[in-house]
Amino acid sequence: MVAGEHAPSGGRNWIKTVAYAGLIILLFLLPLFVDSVYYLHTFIITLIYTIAACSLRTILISGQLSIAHAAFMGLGAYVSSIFARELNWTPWLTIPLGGVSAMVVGVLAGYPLTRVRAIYFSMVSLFVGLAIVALMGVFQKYTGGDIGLIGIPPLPSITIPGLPTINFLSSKIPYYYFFLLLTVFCLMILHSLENSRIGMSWKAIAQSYLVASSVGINEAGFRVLALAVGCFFAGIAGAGYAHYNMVLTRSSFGFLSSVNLLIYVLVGGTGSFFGPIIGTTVLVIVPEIFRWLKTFAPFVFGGIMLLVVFFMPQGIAGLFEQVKTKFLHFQERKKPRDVS
Amino acid sequence: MISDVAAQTVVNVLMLSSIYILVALGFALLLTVLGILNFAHAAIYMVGGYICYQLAVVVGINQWASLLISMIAVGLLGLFLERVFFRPFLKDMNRIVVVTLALIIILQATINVTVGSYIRRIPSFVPGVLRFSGVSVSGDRLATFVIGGVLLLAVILFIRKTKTGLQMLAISQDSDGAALQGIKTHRIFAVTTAIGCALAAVAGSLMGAILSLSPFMGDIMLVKAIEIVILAGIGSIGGVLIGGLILGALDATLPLFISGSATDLTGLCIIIILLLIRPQGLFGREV
Amino acid sequence: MFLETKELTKNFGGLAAVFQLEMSVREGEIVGLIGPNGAGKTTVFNLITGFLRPSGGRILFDGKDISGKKPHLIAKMGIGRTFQLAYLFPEFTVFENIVTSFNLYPKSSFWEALFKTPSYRRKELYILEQAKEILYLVGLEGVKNVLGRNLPHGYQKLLTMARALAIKPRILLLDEPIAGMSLEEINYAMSVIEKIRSQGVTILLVEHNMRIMTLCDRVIVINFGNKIAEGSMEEVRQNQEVMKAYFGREDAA
Amino acid sequence: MLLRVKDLSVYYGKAMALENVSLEVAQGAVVTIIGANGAGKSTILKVLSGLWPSTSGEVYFDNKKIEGMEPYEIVSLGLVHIPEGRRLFPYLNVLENLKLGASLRKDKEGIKQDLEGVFTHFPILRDRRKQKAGSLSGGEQMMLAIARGLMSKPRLLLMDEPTLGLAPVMVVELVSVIQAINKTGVSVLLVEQNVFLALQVAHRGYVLEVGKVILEGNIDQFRDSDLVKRAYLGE
Repeated sequence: MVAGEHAPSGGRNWIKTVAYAGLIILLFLLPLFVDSVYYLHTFIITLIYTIAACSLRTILISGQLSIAHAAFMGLGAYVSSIFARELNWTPWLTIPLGGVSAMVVGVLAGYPLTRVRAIYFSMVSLFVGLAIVALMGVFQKYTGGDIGLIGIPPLPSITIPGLPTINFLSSKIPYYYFFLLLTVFCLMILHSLENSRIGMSWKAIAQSYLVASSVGINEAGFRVLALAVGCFFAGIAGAGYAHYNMVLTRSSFGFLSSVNLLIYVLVGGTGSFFGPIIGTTVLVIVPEIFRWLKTFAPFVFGGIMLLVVFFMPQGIAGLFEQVKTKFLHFQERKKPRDVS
Repeated sequence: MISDVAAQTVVNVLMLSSIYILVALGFALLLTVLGILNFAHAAIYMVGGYICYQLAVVVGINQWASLLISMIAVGLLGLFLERVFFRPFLKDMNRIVVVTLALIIILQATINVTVGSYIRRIPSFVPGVLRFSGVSVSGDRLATFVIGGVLLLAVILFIRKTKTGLQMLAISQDSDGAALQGIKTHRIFAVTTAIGCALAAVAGSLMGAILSLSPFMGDIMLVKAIEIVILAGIGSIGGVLIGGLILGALDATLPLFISGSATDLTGLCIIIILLLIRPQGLFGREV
Repeated sequence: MFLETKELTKNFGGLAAVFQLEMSVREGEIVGLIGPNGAGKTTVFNLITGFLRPSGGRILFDGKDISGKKPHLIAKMGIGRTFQLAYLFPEFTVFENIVTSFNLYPKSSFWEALFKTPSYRRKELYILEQAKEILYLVGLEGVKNVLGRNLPHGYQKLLTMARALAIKPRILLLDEPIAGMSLEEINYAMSVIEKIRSQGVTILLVEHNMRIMTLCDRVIVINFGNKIAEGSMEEVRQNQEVMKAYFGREDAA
Repeated sequence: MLLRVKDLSVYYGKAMALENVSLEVAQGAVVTIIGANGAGKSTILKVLSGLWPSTSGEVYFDNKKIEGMEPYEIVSLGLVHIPEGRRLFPYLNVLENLKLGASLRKDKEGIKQDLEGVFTHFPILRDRRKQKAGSLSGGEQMMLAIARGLMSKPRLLLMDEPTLGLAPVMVVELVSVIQAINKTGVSVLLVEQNVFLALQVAHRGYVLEVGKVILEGNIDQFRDSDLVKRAYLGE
């Protein structure tokens, strides 16, 4: 038992591990059942936004409701694209580079941002996001400005001796696997951090920064760290998106996109790690299902949001938690409490 | 010619500032009195513009009457929104954020479905160009400034001189303390929302005559409203006027000197630097 | 001197909450800081622990000037504190509240925490042991899995003390540690404070309830941010100035 | 009985703030509730004035059941609460603060008269009437808070720790202010930590400890009570 892993007993952890493994295997087998390019595209987008939303959650649990997150995605996307396009660097290198540059900007913006808290933080973060997008417009020469950036190289094909070459242009399936692996990797890191001493310090600051600093937690330091981690993965998600979509426009990283990410997190529920995953999945896939409604489709999106707000105060994941608590309490009463 | 450009710039600054302030004032009132961040405020501004358009162009009544009806209708819409969507979530920031964002999507979709997403224009309120001793300015722009100025004066007088206005200020300073004085807080919340929405509707209608209407015109205006409130400092109603003027001046004059997206960046940098020096804004109370 | 303030002054918009305060605490003592409501006691605490920056004067701890340092750095130097209201992490359990407060010793790096290395796990296990000891010391083992916000008031107060112990303080500043407790709870809390002192922790406390003064080696009385008396409880009780400050008249009630 | 509280309990989540508190205030009486910080004194007043919901129990004011009412309805009955820390409107001036005290009243003439009355009572407020409430001294703020409460035409005035942050001289002054208010027929329920003030002005008292009433009776009994001495003055 280490910090952040207090409650669950060994047995339940085992069930959890099996459940996650099963889910991941299912996701790996998915392309066997789905061959529609359109569906695969939807899944890929869901994966990309899942990374972004989960990394936003990392910032959120430290008590910082950021409205700039899409801008950091964009930062990663543009840096990666420009290096790959202008200098012919391989995307395998430029994608992490995109993450790092988003992180650097996040840290630079982060120090002044620690001067403000709560609602003030949210509003100032909004300006930071807007300034980043405006910056993309200023460097029109490299970013393509409002016309957009085209000709971004796709992921290069991979040759492993003894296996057929994986060509990312052949179909959506290689991309699907790439993003699935990337998502699993990023989420494992974010999950590990959240359930460590660092994650506990983040949550402690969010609950009471006064108490936190009285026990020696460096409020500013941990808040910047949360921004660094969150922005890094936003940059990675954005960079991945750039080499998948191969076209970028800066408007897709503006205020509304940041707000969208926030909606994913809030609708999913802020109480659990799975909130943003559930929120992103529901809010990307369900509206896609109702695409045939054409101009009426946004009502589905808005409708889900209102439904959640009125009937699920803790978000969709909160609903699961409620059911789970009921179920677990029922079990606990049956068996004597273990003293650990 | 120089004086012509100068005069037009002045009118542009005043016109843009009036519109900004009309929207930002309502946004600020909701923030300080109800304590909510109403992201849907600029969508309400857009709806106000479309109601005026429908009445003036499709139904074909006098556009001044359309403006008035739009103002009243959106005020009533505000009463409805406050009662159904804001009041249950006043103390819960996460949920109010989701509700108001959902309202943006729903209001935009509603306009898209009923009117369509093509760009519309409301006919001029004061057609043509007015000439004052060799200087010519657009009638609509001047009218916007006059209407904006009159409305703002009215609202400020209302807040400073009436009992309801005083109660609004009291709630914005201490809402529990206000309840203990026997102030009917929910009634004040409703009045505040109605006033805020009505002001936004006027701004939307005027904007429809000067530029054009689109279901997404609120997106930029929302950002402007937040910028002004931050610049002014949360809790300062008077600061909104100054903040609006500053932003209006930046937006109307920067393009004369700097081109393209650099104007946005310059404006944003000015605001960010200002906030780093004074996190509570120009006239805000302690953070 | 272990902890010392020199001409410590704090102004709030022209009003002096603390004015040229000179006070000191020796290592190993329990010192009571008393005074009427609004005398500036909590302000003194906030100045010492870095939650407020002094407008003038200096604070020395173990010979080092700590005035104006950030709270977390002051905590790191070994100055622990509790708050007047039972501030805690409401969404953490009692045990998590204490475990989270172990930030300084032992320290884990970012990468250790990310990869949950064996050394990280060892340190965490050590922390769990330490946290359990504190839990027993203050007697909260019965409620260790209760969420902070669901805890009764008396327990919350004990928890804030437990949490402050997690930084392994050399001096502990307790802000009204027994306020709002029942007589039994007060007796219990006082025994806990005794135990903490017996472990070699110096204690400076603020309290309205005079019962706690039996614990103190010495009391310092302040009013309007200035020291008006100092000495044993008996001496202070005889002091006319103190009686006037407290009861607004010359004779005690 | 003007105010009757029966078996009032309040829980915040699972944490108990008040348990089965019963108390009464007779017409024209000054009653005090004393207790340490966190004993639940303020919670009682917040429930009475409608700011906090109670978990169980009944509250009758003038034989009307008042719990569940909105704060303004309770004020309109004449139950007026001067909260802890005064809660003035710091950016409004003295006159505006006083006018807000009369929020529910429609009798313009009566308001004018009461304003005059308040100014005669507290001449300093007349001198400062255009000054922002936030810029007043502690004592002046206290007077303004009481005066604002009086503008609501109270029948029962709830006062929460009026001595907080007051100089000793002001505390003595407060005694005469409360007595003067009481003479005009207004009942007072005073919550205090300052035993001196409580013993000076009250007729009847309750001692609250950790959410429970542990002692009640006439104030003379309190003066001799070991429990009170022990709890507040030390052995």
